[in-house]
Amino acid sequence: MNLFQSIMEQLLNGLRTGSIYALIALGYSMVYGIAKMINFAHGDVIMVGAYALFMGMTALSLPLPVAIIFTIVVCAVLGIAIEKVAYKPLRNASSLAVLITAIGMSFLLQSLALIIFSATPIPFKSIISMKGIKIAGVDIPGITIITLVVTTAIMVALTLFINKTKAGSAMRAVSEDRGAAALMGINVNRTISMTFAIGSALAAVAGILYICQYQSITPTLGALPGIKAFVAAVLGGIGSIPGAMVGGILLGIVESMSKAYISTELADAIVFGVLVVILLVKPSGLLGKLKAEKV
Amino acid sequence: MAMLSVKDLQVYYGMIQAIKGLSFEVNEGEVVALIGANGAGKTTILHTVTGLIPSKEGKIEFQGKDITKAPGHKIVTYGMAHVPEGRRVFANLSVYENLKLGAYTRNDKKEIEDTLKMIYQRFPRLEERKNQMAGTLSGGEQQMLAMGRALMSQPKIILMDEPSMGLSPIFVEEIFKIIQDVAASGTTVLLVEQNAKKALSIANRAYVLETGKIVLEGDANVLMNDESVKKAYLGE
Amino acid sequence: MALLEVTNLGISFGGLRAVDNFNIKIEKGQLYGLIGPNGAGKTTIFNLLTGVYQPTDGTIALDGEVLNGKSPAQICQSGISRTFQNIRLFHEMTVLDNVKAALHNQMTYSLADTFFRLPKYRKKEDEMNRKAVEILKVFDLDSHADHLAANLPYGKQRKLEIARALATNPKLLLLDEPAAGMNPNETAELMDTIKLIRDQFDITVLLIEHDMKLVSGICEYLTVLNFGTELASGTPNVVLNNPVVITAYLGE
Amino acid sequence: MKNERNKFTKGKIINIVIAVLIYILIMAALNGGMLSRQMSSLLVPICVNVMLAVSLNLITGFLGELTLGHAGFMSIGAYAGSLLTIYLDLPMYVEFIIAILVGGAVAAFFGFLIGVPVLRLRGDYLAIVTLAFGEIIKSVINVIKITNGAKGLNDIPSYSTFRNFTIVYILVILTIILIVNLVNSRHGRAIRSIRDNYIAAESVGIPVSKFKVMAFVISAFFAGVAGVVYAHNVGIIKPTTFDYNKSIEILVIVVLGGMGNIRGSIIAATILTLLPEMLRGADNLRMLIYAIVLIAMMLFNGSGAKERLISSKYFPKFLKRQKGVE
Amino acid sequence: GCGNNGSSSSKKDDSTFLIGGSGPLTGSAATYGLSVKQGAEVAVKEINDAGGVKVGDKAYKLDLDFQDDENKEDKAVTAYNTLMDNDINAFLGTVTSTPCLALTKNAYDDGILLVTPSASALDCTKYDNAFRICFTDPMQGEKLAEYAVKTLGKKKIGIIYHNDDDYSIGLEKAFTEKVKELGGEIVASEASASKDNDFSTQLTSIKSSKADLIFAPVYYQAAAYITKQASDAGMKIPFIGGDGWDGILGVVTEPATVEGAVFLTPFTATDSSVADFVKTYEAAYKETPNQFAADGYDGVYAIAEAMKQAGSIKNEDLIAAMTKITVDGLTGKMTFDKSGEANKDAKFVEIKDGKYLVK
Ligand SMILES: Nc1ncnc2c1ncn2[C@@H]1O[C@H](COP(=O)(O)OP(=O)(O)OP(=O)(O)O)[C@@H](O)[C@H]1O
Ligand SMILES: Nc1ncnc2c1ncn2[C@@H]1O[C@H](COP(=O)(O)OP(=O)(O)OP(=O)(O)O)[C@@H](O)[C@H]1O
Ligand SMILES: [Mg+2]
Ligand SMILES: [Mg+2]
Repeated sequence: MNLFQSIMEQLLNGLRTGSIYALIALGYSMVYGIAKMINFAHGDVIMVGAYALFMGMTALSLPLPVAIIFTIVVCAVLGIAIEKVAYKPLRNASSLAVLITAIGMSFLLQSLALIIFSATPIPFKSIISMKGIKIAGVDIPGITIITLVVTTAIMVALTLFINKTKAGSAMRAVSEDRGAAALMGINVNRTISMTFAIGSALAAVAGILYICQYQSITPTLGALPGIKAFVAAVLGGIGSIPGAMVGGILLGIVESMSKAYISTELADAIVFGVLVVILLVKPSGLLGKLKAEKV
Repeated sequence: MAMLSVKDLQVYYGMIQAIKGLSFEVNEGEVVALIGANGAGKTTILHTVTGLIPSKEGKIEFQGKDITKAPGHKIVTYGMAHVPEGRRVFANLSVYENLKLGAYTRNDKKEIEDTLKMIYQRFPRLEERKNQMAGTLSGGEQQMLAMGRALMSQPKIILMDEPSMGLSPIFVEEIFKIIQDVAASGTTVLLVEQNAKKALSIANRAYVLETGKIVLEGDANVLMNDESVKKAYLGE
Repeated sequence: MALLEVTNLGISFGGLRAVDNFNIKIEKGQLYGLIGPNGAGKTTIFNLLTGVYQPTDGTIALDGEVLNGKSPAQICQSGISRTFQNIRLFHEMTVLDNVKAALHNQMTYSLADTFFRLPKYRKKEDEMNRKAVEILKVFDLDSHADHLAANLPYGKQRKLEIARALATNPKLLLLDEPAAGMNPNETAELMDTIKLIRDQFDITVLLIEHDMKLVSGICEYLTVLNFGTELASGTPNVVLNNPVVITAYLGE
Repeated sequence: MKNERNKFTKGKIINIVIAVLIYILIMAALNGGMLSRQMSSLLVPICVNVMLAVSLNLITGFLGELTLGHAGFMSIGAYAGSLLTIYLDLPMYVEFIIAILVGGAVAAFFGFLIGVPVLRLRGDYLAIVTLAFGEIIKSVINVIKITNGAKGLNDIPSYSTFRNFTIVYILVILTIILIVNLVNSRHGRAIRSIRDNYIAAESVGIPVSKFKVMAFVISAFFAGVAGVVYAHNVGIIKPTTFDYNKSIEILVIVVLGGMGNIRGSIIAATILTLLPEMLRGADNLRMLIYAIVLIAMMLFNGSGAKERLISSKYFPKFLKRQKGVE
Repeated sequence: GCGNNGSSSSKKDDSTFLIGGSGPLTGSAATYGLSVKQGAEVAVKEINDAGGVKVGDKAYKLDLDFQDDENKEDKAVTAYNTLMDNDINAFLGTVTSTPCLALTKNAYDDGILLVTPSASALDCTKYDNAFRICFTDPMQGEKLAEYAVKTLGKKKIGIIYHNDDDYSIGLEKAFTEKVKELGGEIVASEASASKDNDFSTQLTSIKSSKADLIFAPVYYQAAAYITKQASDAGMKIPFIGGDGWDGILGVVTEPATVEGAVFLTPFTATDSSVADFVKTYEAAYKETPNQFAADGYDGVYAIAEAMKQAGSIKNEDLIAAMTKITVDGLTGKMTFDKSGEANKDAKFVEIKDGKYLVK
């Protein structure tokens, strides 16, 4: 294998993990935009999605497409429920208070999964059976192709949704000023619920791709991609949809390249170092807008 | 029958009672002014009427419908618009997007465009700046935007909270002309103003508020010549 | 020599020339008014004078000292202090602490005094308390000293902001629409206070205001701004009767 | 004002009395064998968490910046202090005091380094950068030789176990006093004014950058000291102990105790250290109950339920006393 | 004391011998702690059903009080102290190395018998009261190096390991040294963090290093990720691993990805000699036991043997008895020497046709 092929393969590795980060980061960003809170339980919604798909296919023996829809619905409903129970009562509290509740929610979901499914990893056979292809000597696994396609499609759809539809502009209005949004006739509670539903549905998709990649389900599976995606969302400019995408993919690629060509041991340090440098140069993230504050 | 009627309203902020049981009415086609000193409770009343804060006691009716407990977004669909204190424009959305949101409850695409044109006519500055982020507009420009945004919903009644605040003298004139225009075109107006003189000069009727209670009410012309009003609110 | 001397000041936001070739000279002890239509650039000029924005052109000099390139905190120490069009108090602090925070650079003690409560800490804190209460008295706010600033009614918040600005012991005080949201009686009271500040504290005042009663009542000199540049200037009598000003700003 | 000064000294005396009483109670219980071993071994962790929470409160509660890297400062203090006591050969108290000071100082130096980005960043962007710094510190400690990499440091002398509770207690009280003194001074006022409105703070002549960095440096110092105490209690440290989960744990304490409320931090640190231990009997429901209690406490605090309870007529009057900054 | 609020099983009468245990039951290492706990529970139940342990002329029932230490050293210390409050007679723990190191001194000071089922760091047994069921890291590393170079005849070896995990580093170090000593070459040594689950970068590097064998001293979950991702990347290089690999067939979705891999283990669930245990365990917990469960099980039996041998349940007698017993455990027949290590045979297992094949 020559250097070119090796670099290409490393790039593809990064691109694939990066797109999964991106998908999760999209959910983070949307929820952040509207609730002004870092939803620490978001990563655990991925975990619930993984178990839901597993249960759908085994216990309920649903056909694959139905199982996927089932997973998405479960997560969306879970997202709404979390918001209603744990965040809504705190609408008037500081965003930090909600952050802590979100952390509590994350513990809660993890311990529930632990009690129900135990800690032993459940093996899960990938539902993606597409064969990989080889271009110019570079192996491109099927899952990489699917992941990239799905992520790109979702990002485009989401961007259109937010910028072109009425519901999308309602979301943006609510994220700016809830009271004023209500004065426009926007149902604030429903808009917030909808945002959580969409964010969680994205997490479900991410969860499905994630377990197809790693083929194992544990109660803590959401923690790592959760925090990485959070970093990605901020890197790209939190609140920005294309930002989440760019941030996720960049994070994946930097991670993979520094592991491959600099030092596996310092990969994390390098990834975070890049993040710090980028934010110092561009304090609102790559594509984030600096909030206009007129003096 | 009154278009908007408020009866025995009481509103609390935590332990503090801001509105201490007051009643008033606005009839269709009227311009009614609400005047009073800082902290008298004018803003609180408007917020309660449009459902942004809950009332503890009392009843609010709009066109015969009880809206006391209705959520804010519902009330808008009944035909009530509110130009809030402090403008509350969506700072990170463009002027155009702000205006479009004003028509959120409407579905008639074509007519929305017409209303937009009409508003651009009234406020040419908004058309010039339609792609600027609302947060970077000057104070006066934001006030125009807030007013334009409220008008986008083609309301039956419009509640305005100190629309002349921070505006240049020429524009104060202009705004009051616009308010008169709006009223003339058939929209009922409930106007809260510090600029009592101006407010009384265009209003049909007025209420004078003091620490959460109505102390005086009547014909605007009569109040304008009332000695106590003159002394307390007109600075004469 | 004039206290404040601004020459050829300019700034752009993207394509918008918000302030252009602006000049102003303010003599010591003057009560100076800056007026003009909405969006003319008045607040922007305040922001340039206080270092919130850096000008793209021109110089700002206070008492002969060039202020260009200085940070807002340094400019405050040089002697310019301000209030804001949209009130900016330290909301979660008491009224007294709001003023004491502004005394930061005048009554100092070291970190060691702080950590170990050395005698100097007590002495200076007492001094600060006295001074702060003295200033609050001018604005009739001393009875609210222990309240959180956020809980004050709007009118009192405006006064507190002026009190706080005054506590930095400025040579030049900038007031951005101090009478906004006040009724005529409150405005009249405010006019007395502003005059008092000028006379008693010997401070030069530059203010932005749309209330012509206040402007003509207390300002000794006016500059009218339009589209970022000077439209007219002179004494109120002259300026307010200038037909150009009437069409652009006053109306009728 | 005169009566303010009186209030001041009166409150101060009450606090001193409380501090001394708590000390006497704990020592009596320890020496009288009234504490179980579980309880005794929790004394120092409680103290460590109090120090961490109080110091983090300076940044989060008083400066108003969210940070997720407090454990990073703690680890720097822990490693610096432990390396000293492992390699130095001095009498215990001398060695330990040097370790405390050096641990704090090295952490403070890193607080200074991290203070620089703080000047440019705000809110969640700052939070993520502090998280990044914490993780970078962790990775670097993981690869360098002197810290013994992933294996961590072993055999750290037991200088701050509950057997030496007095010294730990003195450190906690010192931390609290110094931070409270800071908060109620012109420096503290400057820090709080930045939190409330940094543009206005600048406008009254407060050098915002300087005080932001100062808050970080001081906070990092005490986190470093807490790290030294932690290391000399457990006797073993490794990089993964100080990951972002640890930082979050401290943040939870601060928020639960109330932002800018020192007394709240102390109480919350105690409760949240004890809670998971008290729940040991619940077996596999332990973490579930912990999570539910945490959520319930936050909802109670933040949804206005607390205010309604306090203002209800059934609430005992003597508990209604207003609590200030302390 | 007031610490007696432990689990219900901690109520004690004088014919009960209480074994305290500690390991991670929550968090990302929970699977190891739970396995040990469940294995130990099987052993306790089995012994009690058979009438308990005869010590002298008295029969003791065994009881287990297993506390969560979250794989954190400070939590391990309080967990241990809680157990001491509950008056345990012997300590089975901890499951993982670092928490174990944090409390060995305490346990030594208390003079209590400590049997760790699976903490493999050398220092865990440095005190006289501490014994270990599993292999130590260096021992495994050396044995595997000999196997790789001598038996398999591979000279170019790539390594992929966790650089933040004692176990993994311990194996990697010993293995590397031994391979060099035997004339082999490490052509790539790729590190990762134990929380990682994406190893494609490391694998791509190894792929281009022309290694003819990959040594992966990691636990089975990570091993499953690695082999799967290697197969996804089209790699056909054989794998070799340590005892952490045991149980890998339970977590891989395509056995073909691990076909031909060899690892060292004292326990395989498919071995006929352990069939009874596997059946009981599967019935109780709905999963196949792994080496950790076997270690927990053997740990309880070792303590029971020591009780019989000592003829007393005094701490010092139990400790003294440990070096005299022979335990015929699931992980082999073992004796303990003064250093605390178990002497038992290492078995190499090859995965053939999706099954474990003991060599
Ligand atoms: N969110 C709040 N919390 C507590 N008290 C409040 C709140 N908002 C208003 N108040 C109090 O309620 C009273 C009425 O306030 P309101 O804003 O309605 O007055 P206003 O007549 O609109 O005054 P202004 O002319 O200053 O706008 C005041 O005493 C004010 O301090
Ligand atoms: N940060 C900014 N970015 C873009 N445009 C800005 C910014 N700040 C001000 N502007 C624009 O510059 C112009 C001048 O604004 P400024 O706030 O100075 O007006 P003003 O004279 O104070 O008006 P008003 O009397 O309404 O307060 C306005 O058109 C405004 O939209
Ligand atoms: Mg008002
Ligand atoms: Mg202005």
